[in-house]
Amino acid sequence: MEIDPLIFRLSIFILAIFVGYYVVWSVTPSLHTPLMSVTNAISSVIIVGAIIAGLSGNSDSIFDTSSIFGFLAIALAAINIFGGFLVTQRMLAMYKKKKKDK
Amino acid sequence: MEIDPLIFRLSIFILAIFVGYYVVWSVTPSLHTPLMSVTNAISSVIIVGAIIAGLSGNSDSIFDTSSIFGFLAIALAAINIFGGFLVTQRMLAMYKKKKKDK
Amino acid sequence: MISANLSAIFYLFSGVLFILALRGLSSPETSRQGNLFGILGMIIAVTVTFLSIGNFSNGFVFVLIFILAGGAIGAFIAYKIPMTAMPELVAGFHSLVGLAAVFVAISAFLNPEAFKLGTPGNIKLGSLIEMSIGAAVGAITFSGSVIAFLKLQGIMSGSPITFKGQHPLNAIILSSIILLIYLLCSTQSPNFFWILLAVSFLIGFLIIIPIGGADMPVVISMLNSYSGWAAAGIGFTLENTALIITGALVGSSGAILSYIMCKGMNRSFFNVILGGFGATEETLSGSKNNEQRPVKSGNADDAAFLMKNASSVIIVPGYGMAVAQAQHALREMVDTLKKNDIKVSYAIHPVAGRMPGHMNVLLAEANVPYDEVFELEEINNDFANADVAFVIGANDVTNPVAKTDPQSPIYGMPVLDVEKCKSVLFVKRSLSPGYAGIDNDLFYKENTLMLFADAKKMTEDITKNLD
Amino acid sequence: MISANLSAIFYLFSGVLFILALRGLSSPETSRQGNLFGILGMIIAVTVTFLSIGNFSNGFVFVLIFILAGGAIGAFIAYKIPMTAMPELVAGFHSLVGLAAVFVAISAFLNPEAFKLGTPGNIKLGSLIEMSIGAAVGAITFSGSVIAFLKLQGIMSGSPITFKGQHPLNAIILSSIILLIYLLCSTQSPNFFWILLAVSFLIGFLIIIPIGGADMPVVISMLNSYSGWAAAGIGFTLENTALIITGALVGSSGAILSYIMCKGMNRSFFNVILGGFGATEETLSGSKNNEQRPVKSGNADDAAFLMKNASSVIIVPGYGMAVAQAQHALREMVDTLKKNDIKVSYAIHPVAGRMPGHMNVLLAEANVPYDEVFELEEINNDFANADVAFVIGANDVTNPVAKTDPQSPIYGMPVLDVEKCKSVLFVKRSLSPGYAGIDNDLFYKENTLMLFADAKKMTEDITKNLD
Ligand SMILES: NC(=O)c1ccc[n+]([C@@H]2O[C@H](COP(=O)([O-])OP(=O)(O)OC[C@H]3O[C@@H](n4cnc5c(N)ncnc54)[C@H](OP(=O)(O)O)[C@@H]3O)[C@@H](O)[C@H]2O)c1
Ligand SMILES: NC(=O)c1ccc[n+]([C@@H]2O[C@H](COP(=O)([O-])OP(=O)(O)OC[C@H]3O[C@@H](n4cnc5c(N)ncnc54)[C@H](OP(=O)(O)O)[C@@H]3O)[C@@H](O)[C@H]2O)c1
Repeated sequence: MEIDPLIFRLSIFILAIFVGYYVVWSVTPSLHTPLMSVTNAISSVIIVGAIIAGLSGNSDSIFDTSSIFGFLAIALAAINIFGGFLVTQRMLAMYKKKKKDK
Repeated sequence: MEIDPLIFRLSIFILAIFVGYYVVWSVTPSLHTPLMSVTNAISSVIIVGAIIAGLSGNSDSIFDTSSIFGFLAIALAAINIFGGFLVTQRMLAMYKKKKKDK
Repeated sequence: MISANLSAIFYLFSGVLFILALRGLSSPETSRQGNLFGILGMIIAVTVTFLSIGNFSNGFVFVLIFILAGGAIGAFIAYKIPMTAMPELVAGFHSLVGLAAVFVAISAFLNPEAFKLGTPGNIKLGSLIEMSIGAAVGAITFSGSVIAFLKLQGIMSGSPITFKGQHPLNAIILSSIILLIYLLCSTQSPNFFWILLAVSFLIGFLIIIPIGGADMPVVISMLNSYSGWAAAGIGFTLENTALIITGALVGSSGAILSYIMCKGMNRSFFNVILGGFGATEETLSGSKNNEQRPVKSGNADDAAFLMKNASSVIIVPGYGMAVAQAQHALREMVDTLKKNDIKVSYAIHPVAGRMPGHMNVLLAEANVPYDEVFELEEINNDFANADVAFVIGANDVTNPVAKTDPQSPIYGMPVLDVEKCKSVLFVKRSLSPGYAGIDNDLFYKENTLMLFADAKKMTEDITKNLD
Repeated sequence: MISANLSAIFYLFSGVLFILALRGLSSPETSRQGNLFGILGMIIAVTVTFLSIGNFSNGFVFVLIFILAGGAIGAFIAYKIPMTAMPELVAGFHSLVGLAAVFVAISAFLNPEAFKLGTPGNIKLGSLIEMSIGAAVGAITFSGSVIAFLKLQGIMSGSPITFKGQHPLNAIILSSIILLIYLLCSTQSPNFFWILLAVSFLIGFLIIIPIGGADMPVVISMLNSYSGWAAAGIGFTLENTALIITGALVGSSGAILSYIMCKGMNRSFFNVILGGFGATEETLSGSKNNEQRPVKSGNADDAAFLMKNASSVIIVPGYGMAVAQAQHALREMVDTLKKNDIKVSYAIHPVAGRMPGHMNVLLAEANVPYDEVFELEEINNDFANADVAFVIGANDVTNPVAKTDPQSPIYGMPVLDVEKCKSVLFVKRSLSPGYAGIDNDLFYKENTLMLFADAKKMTEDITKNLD
């Protein structure tokens, strides 16, 4: 009579969709471009899968087919993570309020 | 290496708090009174626990101490459920738009 | 009997329906559908519980009987209660949720096998912690709500009951609760469980008595929030997703409403909870200097004359309208004004009345269409262009001192700029102050006319004079 | 090596940090902190993954090398990319996420033991389904984003590529994907897996080529949404909460942005996706009757004169400003105007430019403070009181035909009421239409002065003439 973890994950997924819905609608329109780049960056958390894949080879053959795909995925995800967060930061740094002393 | 279901429940709880935060802020101020009564009603979903408690006695002694508390809890929760939803409905039915033909 | 997986899915579904129920309240159009979602969610949760127990013994009949008995009482109350009594009703209902949570926790403690939590004297540690937190919070919710209910009903005096050493005492009791939970978990002894409950009931009582009757709405919201967290605690014990989700929703809702109220009154939450506001202030500044200054007062005829010659009127209802139950009379007056081609709208301050949305419900009850009713931000600029502000039973929410005097307790609270209208009519029974207990300079202004009378009576008289 | 429970908690925490990252974007003040939350969440997720594998073999070094190599490339791109190239950048990055998802799925398929999903040829059914959906969606995201990138970069022609039987062909391919997933799950044969991937790449390509280059922003958002769902799919396979939460967040974000864009253009999502808009319309109505009617055109001197005598100017930037990279020149012009005590504000239409928030980023880049920049609803009433509307490289977003002509493709789209200003200046190179390919009546109005030139050059000239 244990509950299948899949059902918990489904619950988490559904609630996260609600959170996503509300959190994105609350983003101010002037930051929609940074929103696109930051979602890009966070969706690269798929790198956790890539790391598992990369380290899946045994110690003799680090580079079997499956781990090579893993390493490639790591590199691709890393481009996105660094690129996405940094370009977002660069953009956000530009949004300034009027200086008071003017 | 199985994950404890408690952690899943914790995840669900935390995400539900986010959802609650956003969903309540999106309630229009003119409906804050119905909000209070409807949250009252739904929090009485604790009746599911009361039902388990009420039916916990064995078939010989339906009314042992623990099931009596269960039955009392059922009645209390039921007052709330019916009372809460119906009074909310009564209130909401009063919110009307201006008639077009005026 | 259905599988644990299937019932988990249905509980999730009912949790989602509860989310949709609250979501529906984002506008009056969708709100009725939202309420139906809530009802559906509840039906699903209850049905699934039956099916997953699967034991349709005699007990089942009794469950139905108790549901129907409770339901009948609830339905009866729901249909009889006047709209002006909503604050009391909500407080009363909260006390029931709290008590139900306590009873469920007791039952689970006595008979843990039924809940699959272990055996008596040997309950799983995690479950025991969750259960005792749920029971303690439930007990606090119960006794606190009962006091709130009694104060709002006027059965108990609304003035704060304070005594020396109150705050240290509360602090000691609160820490003893933590100690008791610890002892309970390490010994599993029922005695500690009962003491825990008793102490929790006591602290609920002690926390609320020092708070003035008029602050009860904030208290009610806070207790609403507590009842949510209690439900979530029991939800963890019962491993029930619907309860966990609902608990989180209700918990946030109560917390946010308290926050909105405190913000609308420009007071901190702690200021409210630490109590003693209602009485002291009132005696302090109530009789400052309102005797000396001259006021212009008028009668229904004067008011009717002023309004007849206006082209636009803004109505500002407040707590006094609720007390006098003047909403229907007001609506009739407005109908007459409209027949004379006068533009009328309603301005509602976020904390007008005594609970959030109070005025809106009363106006809705009197069939005022909600698109004639505006929030403070929507309408505040229109006062400058309106001819008459008709302030009926409101006081604090119009007090300009909030804008000008940093010493005032309501300084910084947003207020309705009624003084910008060409003339201001104030319907109230005397010059006595409102909830915040401070004098209102507007009463003595050049363009103000005071209409001293009960709000309902005065409105009816004006309507007669309008014809 | 840490326990599954502990890592689950950390993954949850990193999911929550991602939520807070998006939440930060609700205002510019909190946005930078939000981005830090996002970075922190990512660091936690990666670290926890290392710790939970716990196998610090040689492979670990290679992981670091690949992360640093990818990171260096990413950082390089992030610092070099001009702000005007944001749409391309986002498209390019999406393609990488899609491809990474495909690679992870391939790796999991080849070596399911490493992911605890079973053995090759005997993968758990649930995991196989999740995995193949993740792989298919990832592949579609990849090839679709590549086409979008090529179209935006101008490497591939932006005009829609259509051929007969396109829609039926796509429908057949899409159903074959479902069939392939079914076959894969029932036979576990690698062949079906590879065919599935190939077909998914193909359909991503086929879906995007008929869509015009200018519609790419909607496509990018849609693909963003896809990449989120792909991540969630892989998250289910890997039983990873962080991935599931993130997938849901990104999925909703992309869907909502596409919705906002479609709504801002007053077109249905299907109208965009079924393609063929860009070209046909343009040729259809582009040369309707703009030759015959007289226009008043002026030079930088005239414009400077008009603005010098104005007391308030509203700037309306559009796509042309981005093309000409005129934002810095514009900012200098505004500085000069301000020195002459002229009130200046910026009005941004929700779909000005070519991606959501496009204009805001460019203005921010040029150091325009964001509290001088207003959304359509905030500023649209102010045009009536302003002296000059300075429309720079915008066209469709000012077109009054959206308010008047139900036949027009943009009918119903909200537009900026620039024509209510005393005078309107249009900076553009010709009378040719904008994105929607329809003529703009404002060009021929009495109070309009056309300034035919490149936006940057014209702005610089005006600044010179203002001194
Ligand atoms: N809405 C909420 O959520 C909430 C919650 C907690 C606290 N509060 C507080 O409640 C106050 C609400 O302001 P408010 O302007 O609505 O009310 P108020 O400032 O409390 O004033 C109400 C006025 O109504 C008059 N009144 C009472 N009974 C009347 C009757 N039968 N006929 C005519 N007049 C009558 C009273 O004057 P007379 O005695 O002279 O007739 C009194 O001055 C604020 O201070 C707010 O902070 C609100
Ligand atoms: N923002 C979004 O998310 C988004 C997404 C998809 C589609 N869209 C669509 O994009 C359009 C945006 O409207 P918009 O008013 O910003 O742009 P627009 O209507 O496309 O007009 C841009 C104008 O800029 C002029 N221009 C181009 N290069 C120039 C240069 N170097 N110097 C001066 N002027 C130049 C062009 O006229 P000349 O050729 O005569 O110079 C053109 O008429 C809307 O139709 C919207 O639906 C927006």
